Amino acid sequence: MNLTVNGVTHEIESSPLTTLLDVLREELGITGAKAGCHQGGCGACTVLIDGEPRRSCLMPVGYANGGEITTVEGLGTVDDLSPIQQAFVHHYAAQCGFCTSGMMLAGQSYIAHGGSDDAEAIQKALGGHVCRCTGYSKIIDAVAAAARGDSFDLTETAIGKHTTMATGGAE
Amino acid sequence: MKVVGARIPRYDGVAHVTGRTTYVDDVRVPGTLWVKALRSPHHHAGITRLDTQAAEEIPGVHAVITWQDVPLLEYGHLSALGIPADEPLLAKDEVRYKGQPIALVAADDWEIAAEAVSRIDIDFEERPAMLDVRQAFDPESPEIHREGNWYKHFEDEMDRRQIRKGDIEWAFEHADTIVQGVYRPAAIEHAPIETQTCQVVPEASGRLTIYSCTQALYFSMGVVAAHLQVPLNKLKFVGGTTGGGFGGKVDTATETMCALLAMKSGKPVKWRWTREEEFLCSSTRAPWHMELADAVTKDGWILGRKMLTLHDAGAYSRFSPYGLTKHSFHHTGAYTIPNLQFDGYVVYTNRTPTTAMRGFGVTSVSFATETHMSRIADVLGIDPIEIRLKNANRIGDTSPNGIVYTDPSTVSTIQTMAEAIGHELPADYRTMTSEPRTGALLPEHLVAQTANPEEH
Amino acid sequence: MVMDAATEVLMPSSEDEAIAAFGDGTDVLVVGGGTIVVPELTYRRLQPSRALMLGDAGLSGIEKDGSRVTIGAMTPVQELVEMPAPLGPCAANVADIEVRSQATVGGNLCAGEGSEAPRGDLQGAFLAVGATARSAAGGDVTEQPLEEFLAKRGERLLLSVSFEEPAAGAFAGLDRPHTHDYTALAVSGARAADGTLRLAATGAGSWGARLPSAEAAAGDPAAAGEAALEDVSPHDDALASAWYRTKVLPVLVRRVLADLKEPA
Amino acid sequence: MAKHRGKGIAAIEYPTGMNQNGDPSQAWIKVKPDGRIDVFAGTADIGNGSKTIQSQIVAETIGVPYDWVTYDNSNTDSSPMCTGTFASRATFVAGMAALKAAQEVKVKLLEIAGKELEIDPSDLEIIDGEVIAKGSPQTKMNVADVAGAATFGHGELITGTGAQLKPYAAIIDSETGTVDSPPHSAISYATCAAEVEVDDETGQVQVLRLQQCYDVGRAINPTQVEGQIEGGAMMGLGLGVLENCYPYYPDVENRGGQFGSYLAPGMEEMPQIDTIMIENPSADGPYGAKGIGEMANNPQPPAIAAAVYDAVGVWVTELPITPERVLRALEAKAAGGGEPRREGKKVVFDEELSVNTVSSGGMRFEVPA
Repeated sequence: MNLTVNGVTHEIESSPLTTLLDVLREELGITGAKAGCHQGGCGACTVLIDGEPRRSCLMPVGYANGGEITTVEGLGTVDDLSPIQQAFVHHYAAQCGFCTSGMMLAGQSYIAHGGSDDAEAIQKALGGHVCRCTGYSKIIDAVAAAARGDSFDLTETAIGKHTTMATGGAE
Repeated sequence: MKVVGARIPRYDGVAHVTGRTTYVDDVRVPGTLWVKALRSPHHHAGITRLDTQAAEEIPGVHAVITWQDVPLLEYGHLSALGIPADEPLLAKDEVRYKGQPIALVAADDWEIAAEAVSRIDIDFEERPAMLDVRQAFDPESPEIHREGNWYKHFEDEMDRRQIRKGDIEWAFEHADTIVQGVYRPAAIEHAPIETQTCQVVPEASGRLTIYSCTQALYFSMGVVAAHLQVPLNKLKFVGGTTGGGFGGKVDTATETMCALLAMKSGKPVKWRWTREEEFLCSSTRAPWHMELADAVTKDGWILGRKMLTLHDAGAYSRFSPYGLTKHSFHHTGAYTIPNLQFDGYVVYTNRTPTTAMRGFGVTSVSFATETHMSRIADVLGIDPIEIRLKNANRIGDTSPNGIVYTDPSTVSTIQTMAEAIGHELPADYRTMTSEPRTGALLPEHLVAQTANPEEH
Repeated sequence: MVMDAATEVLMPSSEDEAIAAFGDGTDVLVVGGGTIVVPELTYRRLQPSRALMLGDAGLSGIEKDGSRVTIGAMTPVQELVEMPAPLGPCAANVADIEVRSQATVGGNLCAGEGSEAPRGDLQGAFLAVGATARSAAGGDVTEQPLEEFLAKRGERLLLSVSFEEPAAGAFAGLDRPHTHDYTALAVSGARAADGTLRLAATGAGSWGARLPSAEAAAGDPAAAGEAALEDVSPHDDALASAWYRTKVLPVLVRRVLADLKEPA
Repeated sequence: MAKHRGKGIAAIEYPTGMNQNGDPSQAWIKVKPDGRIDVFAGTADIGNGSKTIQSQIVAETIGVPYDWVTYDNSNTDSSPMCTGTFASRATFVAGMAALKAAQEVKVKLLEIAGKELEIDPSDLEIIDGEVIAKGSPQTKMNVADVAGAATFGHGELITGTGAQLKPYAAIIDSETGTVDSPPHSAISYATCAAEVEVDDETGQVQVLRLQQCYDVGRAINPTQVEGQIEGGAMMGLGLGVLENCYPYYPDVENRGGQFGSYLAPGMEEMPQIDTIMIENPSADGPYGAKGIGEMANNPQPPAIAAAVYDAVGVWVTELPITPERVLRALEAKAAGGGEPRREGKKVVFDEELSVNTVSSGGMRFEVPA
């Protein structure tokens, strides 16, 4: 079997029943996809297989044989962040960061399939991903901004859509 | 000021979005052994036999540890606060919750470790479980610890946390209405997306490098050093980057055991909890049982509060005495109640030990007292915002244990919210402030609790 | 958690090969999309000596022959979501788009009982449309009513399901707190072209159940709702109690019947 | 089928730092020969953003650009003691240690600059990486040059250390709970208004909107504060209507062992969340900050409980407010029950849950009539 991960082709030795996640992390040492549950329940391990988002912890590598895999490492580099990565920085959509790669890849696929900045549509597309830190709102903002094609100032973060700042209170 | 107050992106934001942040599970050390635990299948049982020989003999198994391998088996996480130890690192002769670790195996891969765990020879003698805090005090209930079913080591060896303020009898005598209710928030999981993970590498220097997802590097280092009975310079904790914690990664649930396995095997070891272990065996936010009775007047003053709290600690005390004390200090919420009688108990049950979680000790009491406040408003037919403003704590008021409030913003946060939701307040409520009480806001029953003006 | 190679993996490339590889089904684990069995393998709760991976066996696809619809066992659940009720909304209620796109109709229908939550979300919807199951064992291929197949679903290899397009259909389920949560309870209903009404529930018992008593009382939705309770034996699990399911099943039956009344 | 809407409110307070204090945090800083600032602290960043916050505090305090600061919390060999990231202490307590270390660095930088510029250090200030003579801005020296002079001219290593410890507040009377000093640092305050929709046939509660107002003291990084408040709101929503390790509490059976059966809030459950931040600076926190991370999941459950009552007229006081609990309460109400027992001036709710009802002895909750 072989997999092309972020443009590099690897021969795979693991059994076809091994999860794609374990092949990526343990056989190939590519650690961007995270093992959040190994149950398909959290989405931290989501990668793109031929452009489609899939839970790599549910995917027997035998079913991904010959496929083009994109992990977070394939989205952009530190010096050249992809739009969705820029959006996640600018909108403060990552806190602990553990769900982030799965969220971004699902968002990337949503946008690649023509997804708009409509919050409900984003919620539906990314709905299976769990984030325990952010309360989701800034993740949705980030995906929406990337879907719109916003350009991002990476020296500061965006004010939340529903935030009001007050000083000193009523006293 | 330019930097403070600025919306600067996360220090580690670019690392997060490029997958370059190194969590413990991403650390790669060649030759690392995988760890699996033998955990109790029973809620409560005696261990009548424990023999690991068959597991040790499996090829690929490099170390098996039980309680016998732990230099200091019981160490109280809050010993510095005078809270004694009651929990063994690995169960010795008794298991008190389902999922309690008994033995651990380090092997060449996870499957061998799992196989070895299944070969550990162990017998249990099941005992009845005690699960309902409301029955813990019944003499016929199953006994969890030899000293009983509740923690007995508060100051002066009191068996409860107590708060007394003012004259509770007077308050209930003078009340127009007494509103009584029971509040029971549930146990919940922290459920960080990163499960508990630890990697330990024995170094040539004789030190141990412990890659940890702990929320508290030095705290956890202290716990490991105590169990191992080594000085701190024997250990190096590497971490500071945690895939979510919410309180659950203060427990130091993996580090000591991994250190022991690394020492015994002489090899690097790694233990990553499965999501099932995280959900079924990791400590939780505690369930609480709270009974409240407030003595109130018909125009909405709260004269006094009686409260009983049973904190369902699970099988061991861990941080519960601390959490209950914090709870007791905040049992009036954002209000000034001059007459108080609070009694709280840390009650053991045969469930997973509970621990700190976001809002520790106070999340529960906020739910109880604020729901109760809404009920009081409803019973009295008073606007729920006005009754809150009326009883709000103000500068110069004192907390349940007599501390002076210096800059409360209860009044302004409530007024701001009233405005935001379009709730029109009468003029006197709209113009209230947190300044020290005078006039109509200083009825006779609130005089005694206010601090001497020189104190604030 | 890298799997070792102790399990012999069979990857047939045609239906015939799949039938042959399955044999009489002894000690062979059928892997459809993998979304249910892969975690079981990862956690070693399943340690089969042989695994049959059906991905290349050509069992995927939806075919229409007049009003008869045939769905291959390896068709991803996601491909059903645009179908009319009850199948479409029922399929859309399975997991999230990523899992749905990998999960298969066959895998979902053949799911074993979940210990913590109901499995087999699609069983109710397919029972409601009166589906038949084409399956194989020991080289013998037969077609039988889905109910009969489900009763012994561990023993045969499901190849496809077929049904006549209903004249009307409806689906009512409980909301899920997070799209990966399993369906606690759902009711599917369909009226066939000949007027036959079928109702079925998912989550009200060990697996999908027809609700014949409710069907018989369908003229009076309130009575039908209550009658449905005679057809099921709900139990407690992590998602809902038997008590709650007993209370809400009649509600969902009523909602389905109300939907079926309205012109499509 | 009928869906009913309701609104409820709650107001809360929450302290900063460990209860009864006694929880040290420390930091140390060294200055590189080009003036760049290396901060070492033992505070784990659990997603809360303390790396960023403490770096901001250090940059502000010394007076250098934010990107001059590196922050290392990676190990216990190089970083000093920090009790940890919990009790809303990472900004307030640990941030104060970083601030003190930065103040010490600033003093030393000004001393060296004073020698170089032959100006009394008290007449100098640091703005945006430049040491400037007060009132004479053309007289200045870049911090990089000051650090170079310290290293290569004066033979000095510029460092700063900071330690924050509020002494342990002991309980001096176990009967009354009286303490010998304030057992906490700044208290913060918040209110939450919840709007819900309740289905009276299935009992399902949908949280439609959470409006929240927080006194944050001072937002060192307003976006990160929003992140805490929004994330806390969803966790509070989970506490209020979804999450439960023991669905049959006090029974321990049927625990959910996976995300498919443990009801953590998902993206589609997200209500509209509106946040109002009030800045009422604390007296003793860094730049007036308070710790608001933890309290962020406290006000929603009681606000939701009141909103459910407003919607369908039943109080559910066991969390979470599950569909089953709502239905049971509605059934009790329909059967003419569910009302509090009234006896004289007493109004007694939830009697069936009380220890007085369940316990056969030992524990009573006696309330005078």
